[in-house]
Amino acid sequence: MRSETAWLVERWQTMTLIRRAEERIAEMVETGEVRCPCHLYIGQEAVAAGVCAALTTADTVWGGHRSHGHYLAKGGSLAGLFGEVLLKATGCAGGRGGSMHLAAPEVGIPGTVPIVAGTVSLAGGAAFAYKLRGEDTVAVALFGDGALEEGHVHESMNLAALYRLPLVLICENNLYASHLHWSERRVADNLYRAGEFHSVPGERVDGNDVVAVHAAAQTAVKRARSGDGPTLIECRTFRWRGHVGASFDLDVGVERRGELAEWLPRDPLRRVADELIERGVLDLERREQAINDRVNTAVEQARAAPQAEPEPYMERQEALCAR
Amino acid sequence: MRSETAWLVERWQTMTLIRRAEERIAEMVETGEVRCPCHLYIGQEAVAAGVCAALTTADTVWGGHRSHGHYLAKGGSLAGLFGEVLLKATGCAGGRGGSMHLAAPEVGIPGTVPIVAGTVSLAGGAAFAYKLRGEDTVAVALFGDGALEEGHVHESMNLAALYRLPLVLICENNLYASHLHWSERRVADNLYRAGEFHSVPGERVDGNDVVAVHAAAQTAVKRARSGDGPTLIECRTFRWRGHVGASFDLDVGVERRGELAEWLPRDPLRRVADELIERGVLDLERREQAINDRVNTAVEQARAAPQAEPEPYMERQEALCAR
Amino acid sequence: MRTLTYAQAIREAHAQLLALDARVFVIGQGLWSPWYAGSSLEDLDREFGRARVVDTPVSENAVTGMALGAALAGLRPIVFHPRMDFMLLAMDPIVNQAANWSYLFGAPGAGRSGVPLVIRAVINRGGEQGAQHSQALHAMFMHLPGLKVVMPATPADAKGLLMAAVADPGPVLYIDDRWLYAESGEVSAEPFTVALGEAAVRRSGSDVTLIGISWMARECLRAAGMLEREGIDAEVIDLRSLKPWDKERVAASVARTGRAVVADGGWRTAGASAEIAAEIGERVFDHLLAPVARVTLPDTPAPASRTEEQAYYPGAEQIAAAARALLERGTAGRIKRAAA
Amino acid sequence: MRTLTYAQAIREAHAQLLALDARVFVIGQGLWSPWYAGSSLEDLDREFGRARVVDTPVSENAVTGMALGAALAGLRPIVFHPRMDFMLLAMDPIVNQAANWSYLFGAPGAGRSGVPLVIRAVINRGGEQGAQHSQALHAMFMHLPGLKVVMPATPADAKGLLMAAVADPGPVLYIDDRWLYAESGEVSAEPFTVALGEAAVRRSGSDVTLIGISWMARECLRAAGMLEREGIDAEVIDLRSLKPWDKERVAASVARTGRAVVADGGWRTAGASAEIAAEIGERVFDHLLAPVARVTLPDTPAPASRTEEQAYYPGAEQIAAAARALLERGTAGRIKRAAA
Ligand SMILES: Cc1ncc(C[n+]2csc(CCOP(=O)(O)OP(=O)(O)O)c2C)c(N)n1
Ligand SMILES: Cc1ncc(C[n+]2csc(CCOP(=O)(O)OP(=O)(O)O)c2C)c(N)n1
Ligand SMILES: [Mg+2]
Ligand SMILES: [Mg+2]
Repeated sequence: MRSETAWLVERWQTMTLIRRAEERIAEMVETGEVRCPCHLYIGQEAVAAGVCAALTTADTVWGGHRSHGHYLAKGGSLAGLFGEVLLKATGCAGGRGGSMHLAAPEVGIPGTVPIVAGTVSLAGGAAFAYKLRGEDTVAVALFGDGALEEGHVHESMNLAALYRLPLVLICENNLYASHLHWSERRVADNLYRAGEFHSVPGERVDGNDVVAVHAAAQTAVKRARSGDGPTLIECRTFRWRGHVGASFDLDVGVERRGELAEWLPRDPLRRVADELIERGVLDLERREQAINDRVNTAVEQARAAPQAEPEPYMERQEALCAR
Repeated sequence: MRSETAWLVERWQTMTLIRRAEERIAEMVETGEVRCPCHLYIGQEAVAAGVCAALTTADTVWGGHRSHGHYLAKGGSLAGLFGEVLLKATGCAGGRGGSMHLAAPEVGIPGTVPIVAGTVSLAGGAAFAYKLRGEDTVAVALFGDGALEEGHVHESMNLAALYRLPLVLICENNLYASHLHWSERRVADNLYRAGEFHSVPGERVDGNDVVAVHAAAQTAVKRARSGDGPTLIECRTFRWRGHVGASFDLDVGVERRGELAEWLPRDPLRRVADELIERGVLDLERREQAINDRVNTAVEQARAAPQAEPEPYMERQEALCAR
Repeated sequence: MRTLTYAQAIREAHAQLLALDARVFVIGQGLWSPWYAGSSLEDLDREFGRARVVDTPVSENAVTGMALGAALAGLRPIVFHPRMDFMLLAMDPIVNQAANWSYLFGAPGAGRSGVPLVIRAVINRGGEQGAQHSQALHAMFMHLPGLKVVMPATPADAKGLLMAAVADPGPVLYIDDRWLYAESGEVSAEPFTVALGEAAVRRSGSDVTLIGISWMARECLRAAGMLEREGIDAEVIDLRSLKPWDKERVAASVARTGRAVVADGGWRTAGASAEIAAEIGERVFDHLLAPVARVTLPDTPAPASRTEEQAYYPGAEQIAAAARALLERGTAGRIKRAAA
Repeated sequence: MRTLTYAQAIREAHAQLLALDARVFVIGQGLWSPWYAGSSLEDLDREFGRARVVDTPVSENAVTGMALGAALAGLRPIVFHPRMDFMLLAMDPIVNQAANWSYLFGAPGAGRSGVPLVIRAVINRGGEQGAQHSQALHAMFMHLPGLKVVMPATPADAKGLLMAAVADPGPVLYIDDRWLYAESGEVSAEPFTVALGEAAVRRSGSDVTLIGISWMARECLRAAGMLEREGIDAEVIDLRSLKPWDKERVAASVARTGRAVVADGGWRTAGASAEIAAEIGERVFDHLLAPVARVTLPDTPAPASRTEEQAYYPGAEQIAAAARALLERGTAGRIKRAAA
């Protein structure tokens, strides 16, 4: 499928934004400026960019511990992201969560949380709400290959199929759940078939190909919007950094150098850039500079902001629990 | 498949024992003599009888709330069953559980409990133990169609396949989970495929045909014993009584008369009896009388036994929690 | 005013909520059958349709998570667990998600909408059902910040607290007790709310304060009747809300009477009764004439046999005995201590 | 004697158990990587093989259920949850099954074998991890009959209590705290057990008893040091076991000192501290010179920012302040009350 060049430039921009922002976070993790645990998305940008391009602002995405990319692709504010990883009062969760707890309800991110698979059923519930109200909004759950090991995801798939919910399930299969390769966790490499038993159709796509991801997502979103129920999409991809933190090619206790060497040339971002250059787009460098500037500004804004402070939070929270 | 007549007589005996014992329990429920909630197995006897015939005494079966049949087919004592439903100190669980909590470890019933699907992972763990010790023992989990809606059953199937555990999964699909028909709970009528995603092969059999159930169970048990891992068998059947209690053809809030009328002629017990009569077995009546006598004796024994009393249990239990 | 049973009052609250607010829906197990919910949800599906009164597969975890997601998307779900025991399968969405969400993302006033989720759980014990079908686990939830917990003991509160729970920014855990379903009492036909966190003084008295939770509030009243005949004047407080709980009202009463018995249908160790006793000890230490007594389940799983159940579940007799023991104690210890 | 860190002591207990008893195996998440368990399980898989040291998929519920089933089949499993938060997904096998099973079918002596399951859960908080990765939920488990709960605070107890837990008919929940992993102390190289249910007096004193749980026991000792410099002589009790807990030892101490501070790293309401305070109030009422003070987390989910964490987690300063306040109170209230 051939995409409009202008459309592709936008995807390239989104992916570049994620890449640059996360590289910056990685640096800040390494210097110790960022202290909260960060699970970097680098290498998987095509998934978030492709999926979110198929959505409206009202549609919601529900992520997990590795959601910087989801947040930015859906339109979360850059300053809010940096504010949050620095635990500033200006963070997108008010500095109450850090990297693993991002939210931007105004653009359809009710909250991402680090309990594996924790938001899958929540996405289903949002889809239930859209359907009950007769809206044509869609909820999208994004989760890793490890998440399919949590039984309640299977419950959610059954419920979503039974109630024909406008839900799209995106499994970002980066082959690992922390230090364990998929083959240490299951027998068959068949995640796109996870919903079959529950009548949730599944598809597998190259998660490093933003055009392919987008096409599959669009079909699924259309299905959801027209009342035909949920779809599961397995996006094959690879994370470049460690499970958590900034380290590049090693996971704690796992040597993945060889595998990484195979995946680096499949860089989803490089792929789009090459295609754009081939199509004669000449201003990528200028655009990249603009993105870098945005990142720099956001970092400076976040640095200048006040730390989230105990008093308001304790009072507010105790007030919630008190009379 | 044609079975040895002597073998078939034994199955008939087991099924008759279950039927008569439960009819007796039903009466005692109706008179108020039995007060604990009883989930009767009548109509499903071929499953327990067929499955347990494929097992040794050392093999374990793990049931749920509807396990009178499992308990008797595996060899649990009749007096222990009546004692338990009457909450006598002589009950198979010491009168601490009632109908929904049966145990006879000496014949391979570590415990049946009424949390739906609660023992499936436990059976997997027992299988894990057998494998680790290098024994050729097999664990069998018996559960209803509703149990497959609990996500952790899917977790268990993945684990069992991954570790190639000697586990046999028997889904007794009686089409209902309490008042809800399967079609109110899922899209497709395909329970035997529940393990496919996890590489657990599945098969569907007529659960009212003891010979078919036994054949499928035997294949699965063989597979398990030889280290080839778990198998799922869906046994199609129907319970004749209400979800709980003795009422014959009505469930609370559900009219199932029509369906029952279709299932009554498929009586699993009648089917074996007809086959045996056709084969010239002449002493079924005498054998039935003997079974009735056994039931009567067990009931009288249970009636004569002392009620489970507070003192020993409270002391024992508080001792467990105290120093 | 009309008289309703506790179960009827719960049903009426549901019906009025469903009628008045299109955002309200009910989801969980046993909604289309009287088996699970008694008459407390009877025929709601016929009245409001099965799209808003949803009986589900046996999937406690995902169903609860779905209710939470629907709440975050602007609905006002009541997710129903016909037994508290089953709800243990839904601890992740309740504890990790709902309770923390209110702090992480939900704080109303911070431009966010709160977590307007009501979780309804039924304590359904006795009747020889045994250990897995008898658990009263409210103390585990009382411990959790971010979650409110109510336990009505009367028909009026059963209605008013449910309506208040749905109106609250939430999340709220609403716990009712099957043993109370047939109790009857006056209930206004109008929609109304009972403030979360407020205890009710059911009887004034001057000698001892009996503090009861849910079914045990009723038993406290019965105990007060027994004690009255012996010339002991007991004050009875029905706690109604467990989180937040009405420390002020309880403390004020015990400061006056100098003696307290806490009666709870849960286990003793680290139970709701421990919290209340500890807080009384801290707040009204100088006025206490005797230690705070706790009447609870023993620290054992529930038995099944009827005789064992009779020994297991305490009631008015045990409460009255505890109160008597406090009074018999006099103030001797007090004086000894003061002299030290 | 040798010195080991807390994490090394846990590892040594595992290694000796695996070496000495073929029935022991370890299963759970993160066993083949130091990320999840620190050094507390390091290289056990290399030493004892991956058949007995099993790193699992992300399936807390079924993995815990499997461990229980294996225990019932005669093995001695230790099922590992690298964070207590994740263990909430396994509440059904822990609460409904394991805890009740010991009563229903497992009573040793009734011809049955007990439920020799050890569940190990790690409290892993702080470090800006936020609300879902910081929960210390031990009070919820302390409430449950049929389950024992231990929380070692020293390297020696970390080893001895794990070995005792595995030897026990069970089930036992063993809770360790990542904050303690680097603490070091003397640990016998021989296999040994520390009796479940026994508290340890870490320091004798006469003015006030500081009762600490896990990390907070260490903070109590630090607080005692601060108080000593002010002329206050504090006794420090490390509770070690939460269920059963050592009521006798605690009561005897408080009867002597007349004052108690309970320090717990969990939330306040209906927490472990409530149980201990309530029981002290009941057992040593006549000897109490001041109300029992509780030093706990505030009733809010965990924050993430470092500054908020500093305000959120109490330590020695708060314990010392609470003790001081009790002493400053004198015995005035006491006398007033006696006069009443
Ligand atoms: C319920 C739960 N169990 C375990 C964990 C610990 N954990 C954090 S991330 C992770 C791996 C998740 O793998 P996957 O779903 O594939 O996502 P990825 O990290 O690869 O993006 C695990 C096990 C958790 N956060 N939540
Ligand atoms: C975890 C849990 N949820 C709900 C229930 C209530 N319940 C008891 S039996 C039952 C239906 C089970 O249906 P199925 O598994 O098909 O077994 P059947 O009763 O048909 O034999 C339900 C939902 C329960 N016991 N445990
Ligand atoms: Mg992954
Ligand atoms: Mg069924």
